[in-house]
Amino acid sequence: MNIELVLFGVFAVMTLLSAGLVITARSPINSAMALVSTFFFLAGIYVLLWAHTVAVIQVLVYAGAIMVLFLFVIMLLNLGDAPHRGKPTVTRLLGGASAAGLLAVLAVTLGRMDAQPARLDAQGQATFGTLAAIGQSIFTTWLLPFEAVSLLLLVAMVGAVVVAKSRI
Amino acid sequence: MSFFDNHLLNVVIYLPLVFAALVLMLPASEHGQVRAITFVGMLLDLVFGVWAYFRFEPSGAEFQMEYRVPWFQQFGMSYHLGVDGLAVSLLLLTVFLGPLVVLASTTYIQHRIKEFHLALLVLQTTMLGALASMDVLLFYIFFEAMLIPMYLMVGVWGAEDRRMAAVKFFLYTLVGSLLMLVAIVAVYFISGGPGVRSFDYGTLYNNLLAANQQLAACASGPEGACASLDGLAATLHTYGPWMFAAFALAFAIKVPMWPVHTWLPDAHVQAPVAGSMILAGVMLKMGTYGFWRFAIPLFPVAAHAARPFLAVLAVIGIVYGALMCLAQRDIKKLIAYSSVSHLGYCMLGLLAVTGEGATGSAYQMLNHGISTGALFLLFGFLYERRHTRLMSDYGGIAKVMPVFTAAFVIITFSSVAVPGTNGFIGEFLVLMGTFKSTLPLGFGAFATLGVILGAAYMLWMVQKVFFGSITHRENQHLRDMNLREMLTTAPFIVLVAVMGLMPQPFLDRIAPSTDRYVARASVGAPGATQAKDDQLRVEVMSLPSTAAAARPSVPAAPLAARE
Amino acid sequence: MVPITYYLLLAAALFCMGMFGVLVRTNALVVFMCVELMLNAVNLTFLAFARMHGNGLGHVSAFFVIAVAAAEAAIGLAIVIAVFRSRGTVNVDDIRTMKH
Amino acid sequence: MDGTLVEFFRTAPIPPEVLSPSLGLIILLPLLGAFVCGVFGKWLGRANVHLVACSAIAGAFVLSLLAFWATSDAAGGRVVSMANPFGLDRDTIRYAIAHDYGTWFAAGDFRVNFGLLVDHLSGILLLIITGVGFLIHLYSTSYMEHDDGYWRFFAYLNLFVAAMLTLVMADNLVLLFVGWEGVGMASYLLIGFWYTDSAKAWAGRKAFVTNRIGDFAFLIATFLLILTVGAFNRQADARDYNAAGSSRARYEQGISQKGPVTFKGLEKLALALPQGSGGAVSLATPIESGPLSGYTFGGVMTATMLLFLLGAAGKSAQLPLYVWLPDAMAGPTPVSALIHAATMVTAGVYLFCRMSSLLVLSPTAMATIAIVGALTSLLAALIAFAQDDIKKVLAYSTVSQLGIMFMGVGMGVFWAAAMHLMTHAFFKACLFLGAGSVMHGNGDETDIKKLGGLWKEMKWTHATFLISTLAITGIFPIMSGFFSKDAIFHGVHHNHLHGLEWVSTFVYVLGLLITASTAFYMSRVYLLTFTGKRSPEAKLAHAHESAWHMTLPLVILAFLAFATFVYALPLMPRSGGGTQPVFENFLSPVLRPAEAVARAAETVKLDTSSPSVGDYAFAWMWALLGGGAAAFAYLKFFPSRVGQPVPAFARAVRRTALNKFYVDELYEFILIRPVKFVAFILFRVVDALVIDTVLVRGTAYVTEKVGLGLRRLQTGDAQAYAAIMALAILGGAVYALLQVLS
Repeated sequence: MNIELVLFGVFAVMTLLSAGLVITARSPINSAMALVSTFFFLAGIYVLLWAHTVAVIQVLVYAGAIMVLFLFVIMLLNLGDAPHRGKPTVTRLLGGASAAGLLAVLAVTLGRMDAQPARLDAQGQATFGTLAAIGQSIFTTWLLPFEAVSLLLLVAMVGAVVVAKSRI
Repeated sequence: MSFFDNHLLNVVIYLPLVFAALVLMLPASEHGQVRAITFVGMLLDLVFGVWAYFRFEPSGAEFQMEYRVPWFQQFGMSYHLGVDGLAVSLLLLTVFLGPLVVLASTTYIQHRIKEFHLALLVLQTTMLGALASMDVLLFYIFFEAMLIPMYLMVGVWGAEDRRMAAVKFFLYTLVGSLLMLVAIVAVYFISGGPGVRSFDYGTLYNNLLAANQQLAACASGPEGACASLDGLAATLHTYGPWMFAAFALAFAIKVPMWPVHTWLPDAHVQAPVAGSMILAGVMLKMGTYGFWRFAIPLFPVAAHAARPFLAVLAVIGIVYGALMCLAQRDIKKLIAYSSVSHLGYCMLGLLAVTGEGATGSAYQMLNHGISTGALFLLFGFLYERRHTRLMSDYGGIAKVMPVFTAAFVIITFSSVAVPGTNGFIGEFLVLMGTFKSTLPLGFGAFATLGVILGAAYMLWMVQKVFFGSITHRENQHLRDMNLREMLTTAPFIVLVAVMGLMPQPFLDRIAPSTDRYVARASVGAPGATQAKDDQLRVEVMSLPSTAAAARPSVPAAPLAARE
Repeated sequence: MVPITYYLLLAAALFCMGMFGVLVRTNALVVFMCVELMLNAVNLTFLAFARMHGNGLGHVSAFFVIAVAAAEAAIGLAIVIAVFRSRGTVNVDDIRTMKH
Repeated sequence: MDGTLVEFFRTAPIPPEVLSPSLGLIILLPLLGAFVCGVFGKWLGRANVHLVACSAIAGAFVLSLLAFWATSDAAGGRVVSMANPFGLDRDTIRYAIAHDYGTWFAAGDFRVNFGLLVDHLSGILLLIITGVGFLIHLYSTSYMEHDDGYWRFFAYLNLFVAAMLTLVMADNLVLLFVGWEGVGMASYLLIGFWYTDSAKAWAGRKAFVTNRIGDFAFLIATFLLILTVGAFNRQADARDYNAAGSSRARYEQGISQKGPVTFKGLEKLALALPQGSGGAVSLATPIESGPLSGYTFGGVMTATMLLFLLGAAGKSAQLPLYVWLPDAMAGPTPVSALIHAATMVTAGVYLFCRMSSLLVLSPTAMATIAIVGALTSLLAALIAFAQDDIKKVLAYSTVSQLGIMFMGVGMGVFWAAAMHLMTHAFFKACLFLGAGSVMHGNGDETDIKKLGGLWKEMKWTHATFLISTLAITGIFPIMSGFFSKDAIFHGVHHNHLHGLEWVSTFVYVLGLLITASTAFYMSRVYLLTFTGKRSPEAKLAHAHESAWHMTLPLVILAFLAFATFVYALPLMPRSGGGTQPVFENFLSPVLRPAEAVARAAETVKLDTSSPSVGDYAFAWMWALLGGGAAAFAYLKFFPSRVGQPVPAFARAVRRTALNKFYVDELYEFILIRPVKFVAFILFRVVDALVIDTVLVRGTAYVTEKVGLGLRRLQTGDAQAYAAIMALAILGGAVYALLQVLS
């Protein structure tokens, strides 16, 4: 019964709660807000996984950039509360059921599996998950994918402009 | 000269493509230039092709003028060219037809001239590539690429309902070749473990050889002897027949064998003169060539099992095609069906696994390319003048077009295999090979019926078109061949005579390939005398040692097992 | 030490919830958010495994996932705007032009 | 005869070893002529074309003469001879020269060489072909003077001569087949020479296709022979090779050098097969391995010979394939004379003489040949009774005479058959050319009813025609035809096939009938054409005699038709004592192996007696009978009954005969129509309907329909698709889980 486990428990529960809120909230605004909190708690979880850098990026990019974008859009379209929860069509029920089923299956599977974190030596503990380490691999081994992603973002930007604007 | 030592085949193959690029740069309105450039390109290609033909050393290695560089090593693929006797002969035929095809279409093609010549040049490259490629996947790529320009040629420059014909041709041939692709991948995977497996013809064949021999041994053994096989032999025992079937179907459609021949008449009838010439001259040979190079040597046991069946189809093709001709009113259809009959001879000679039969079959491939190509060419001239394909619209042409008639009759004699023309050598050898083979005598006898029917329908057509008195006023003032047309026809006639009177130089180049083909095919025949492995194995140049095939990284153990 | 299994279970739950949302919600924007949820679940598994094997590759992947998610969100939202312009709604039930 | 003269004739002007390498020229000259006339003829002009064509043939004739001379060269008592490539060293071929121009084509263990061989048999034919050929060329220069297709004509004619020479000089079956088909091709071109008349063109096609049926059999027979040789090599032992005067090593060496189907090699095979050798292989031995396994050598040989018979029947217009020859008369008359009387149609007889040693192995085949020949001959003669077209009558008489030659071949009197071939070439060519001259002088009138009384106006034609008629009928005994025909009948009568003795009598009786009827219809033609008074329906009031180009050949041929009877006289000493006819003695180098085989195999009992005066008288009587009947009918009977009604049965008989007993119609009905019908049905039903429509288009149709059906699933609801995906994922996960669990 150590502190790490406690923290994990807290973060996990909060994450799930706010995630649940995301998918249940009637108005998009609430969903968005819930999503933000989900991201924050997830960041916490990341930290528990020694992924400090990713946690930071998570907060900056997701909670910062992406969610803001969402909110902008919601306000732009000023959507009020959803008029009605989608009527339960066959496909909806099916989809929901299968999602639940998948959860069950995954739970069973993962339950059978006992995976422990790797024991890292001093040097590994010093570097694991640090910005230096990630940067190292990104800018050496994964340079090409990195550039590709930058290109992707550029394209996405242009695409977004083209799609969203009625006339350029 | 070291450049040509390595790259002669590359030059032959890609020269047309280079000229295609030149044509592409020309303005589409410059018809004369487009034609001239294309013609020069084809002519240059002819020069290099002839050079390659003479460089080929009959007594030398099986595959010569090889060129091989790594290409997609992860998949054990390499860019590998090389020609054996048969391939180089067909290559010669292809480059020979090239310039003549261009000459033949100078007045025939009147719209989209630039695109037409582009298609011609690209088509030339793909055909040559398919003949020279020693890597199965490379062969497949060229084999498929061939369809596209031909599809356009039929579909754009064809006769009245060209679209139907083009689509039919395309889908028909595609069905088979896609199955073949599956088989290629399958044989690639069974042929060896990760890293050593390869698409190279030599490697594939050598990997399968031992298994095939075991299989043949047990096939001749007592009932159920093959149950005890293991490893590759067992796999081949189970799946070999299916792979062979896939290959065979693809090539049988291309040949075309009865009953998958019905795309041919439509395609031929609708295609422009150039299309018909290339289709008959080279493309159909891809089918027989495929049987010769891939289908039968790779799966000799399955091939031997299927041999009687295929031979029956071939004989049916011979007689049936000839009978079809007797029922035609449309001249191009008649010539197309005569192709079915002639290719039947090729297949029969191939399936009668004897030296005579195989040689005759190879020679018949060349003959058919020349005589039928020439028939389509000549009829093209007639079609330009009268724009009808019905025999009943002609008659008594000989009066107004004596030279044309003379040429046509000579080619006709070559096509009905009168001794002294090239046709006779091929047909005679094929028939004798069939008689000598282990096939029942009936096959030879029935095939020989084609000799009678051939004369019957060809002369019937000649009679209808050229003899008698002129029945239509339009035919009164047809002009005889002009110089260009004569120059286009002359090479064919010369070749008919030369190949008929002095076949030996051509046969010499084919002979070594036939010996090897027979040896490899008779691996599947239990009773037959087996050649030694060093005669069977395919010796090809290996890749430069620097290029080590990268092995796909495989996980050492499942994650769950790790701690 | 928290067993990695827990993290994976959490990720699974998150993923399935996201999936559920995608499948049942009608509001295109909410659907998008659920997609983001799923992406995060994936990220979580990446990091969990990275921790389990003790190599940084998972972090890199997560990094890329985030980048791609950003792009995806940008385009997706742009599309939503465009759709809203043309149809005046973001209700997926009313958008059924993807047929025949 | 005084020695120096004998010496002169015995020493060839050009010694064999010098001549033999240039044998090819004999073929090349006419070929060259054909090329020049065919390609440049238009620009050369008439006179030059005549010059080229005739000189080509003349050159060939001179060369043939030299070659012929060289074959009989016996300078200083040393007979010309060459080593037999298939025999042992001491075994030589005498009275023959040969030259091998090397491989034509080779594949597997099969090869064919350009091998030319001239012995006494082919020598004679060389002389006939080039000699008669030259005369006919000369004749044609005048006959075709008004035709603008002259250059084509002479090109074809030269081409034909070249092909025929190839046929005769070939030393192996395949090369012979080249000539065999080549002459067929040339005759196709020449029959259809006046192609604007489509009936004539059809006749050409009919000839070619009918010949092709024969060639079909010929090819199969060739292949069977190749297989037999192979089987023989596998099974034979030393004694067999011994019997053939050879050894395995030599024989296989010969085959590897010259190919399996050279006549010399086949001769050795024939010599080895009879039981007498006591070796491992005889006619009764079954073949062990190979495609023929199970059949006996004798059986295969019979089958082969019967197939060759079919082939020969196609070329030499015998039953059942004779129908093309009468139609072939559509060609210009010189063509009929050269191709369809003198040379090409006798190819079948030549073939069997060439392969006599194989033929005598199979009495069954021989009997068949003899009977076929006899029946053909009789049928043709009967048809000839009623024909009014002079060329048709001559055509049928040709068929009939060929039948007589086949009788001779079939009964083993090869020398007589060959001799009749020669004499027939002379008198029949003379008759045809005479007929041509008649037509030329009477505005192309061919109906003998509309001629008559020409003996005053066309003296030369009449005289030569008369001589040839006498020669063919034998009404006047001291004529070549009489002797050669009688030699055949004598042999037919006295030779006996083992187990088939009845055949000789049967054929002999038929032969006598044929003699009589020949005499009848030939006299009829002669009487109606030349004697009596000119018919009122004649196209021209007065016929004119032809130019010297045409009469000179007639005279020469007529002289030969008369003079060659000398060859049939028994002047030469027979090796076994007694005398034998000159021609038999002359051909003995060629035919000796056949006699040896016949003796060893005891298949044919060859008789060596020469006909007595009594036999001659008997034969003459039959000829007189026929001739007399004709004379009575056409000089006394019919002229006296002009204008009186003819009895119905007579008209019926006549009509039937006139329509050739409806044989053509029969073939049309049982052969051609069905084939065309089947072709049509196959095309419409199998090809167009079953394969193309049902299978091919059917597939396309089904595919399209299925696609249309599946479209229903595309609701356009993205979430539905997603739900399906989710389900699939679930399914996959569950499956994986179960896999792990189990």
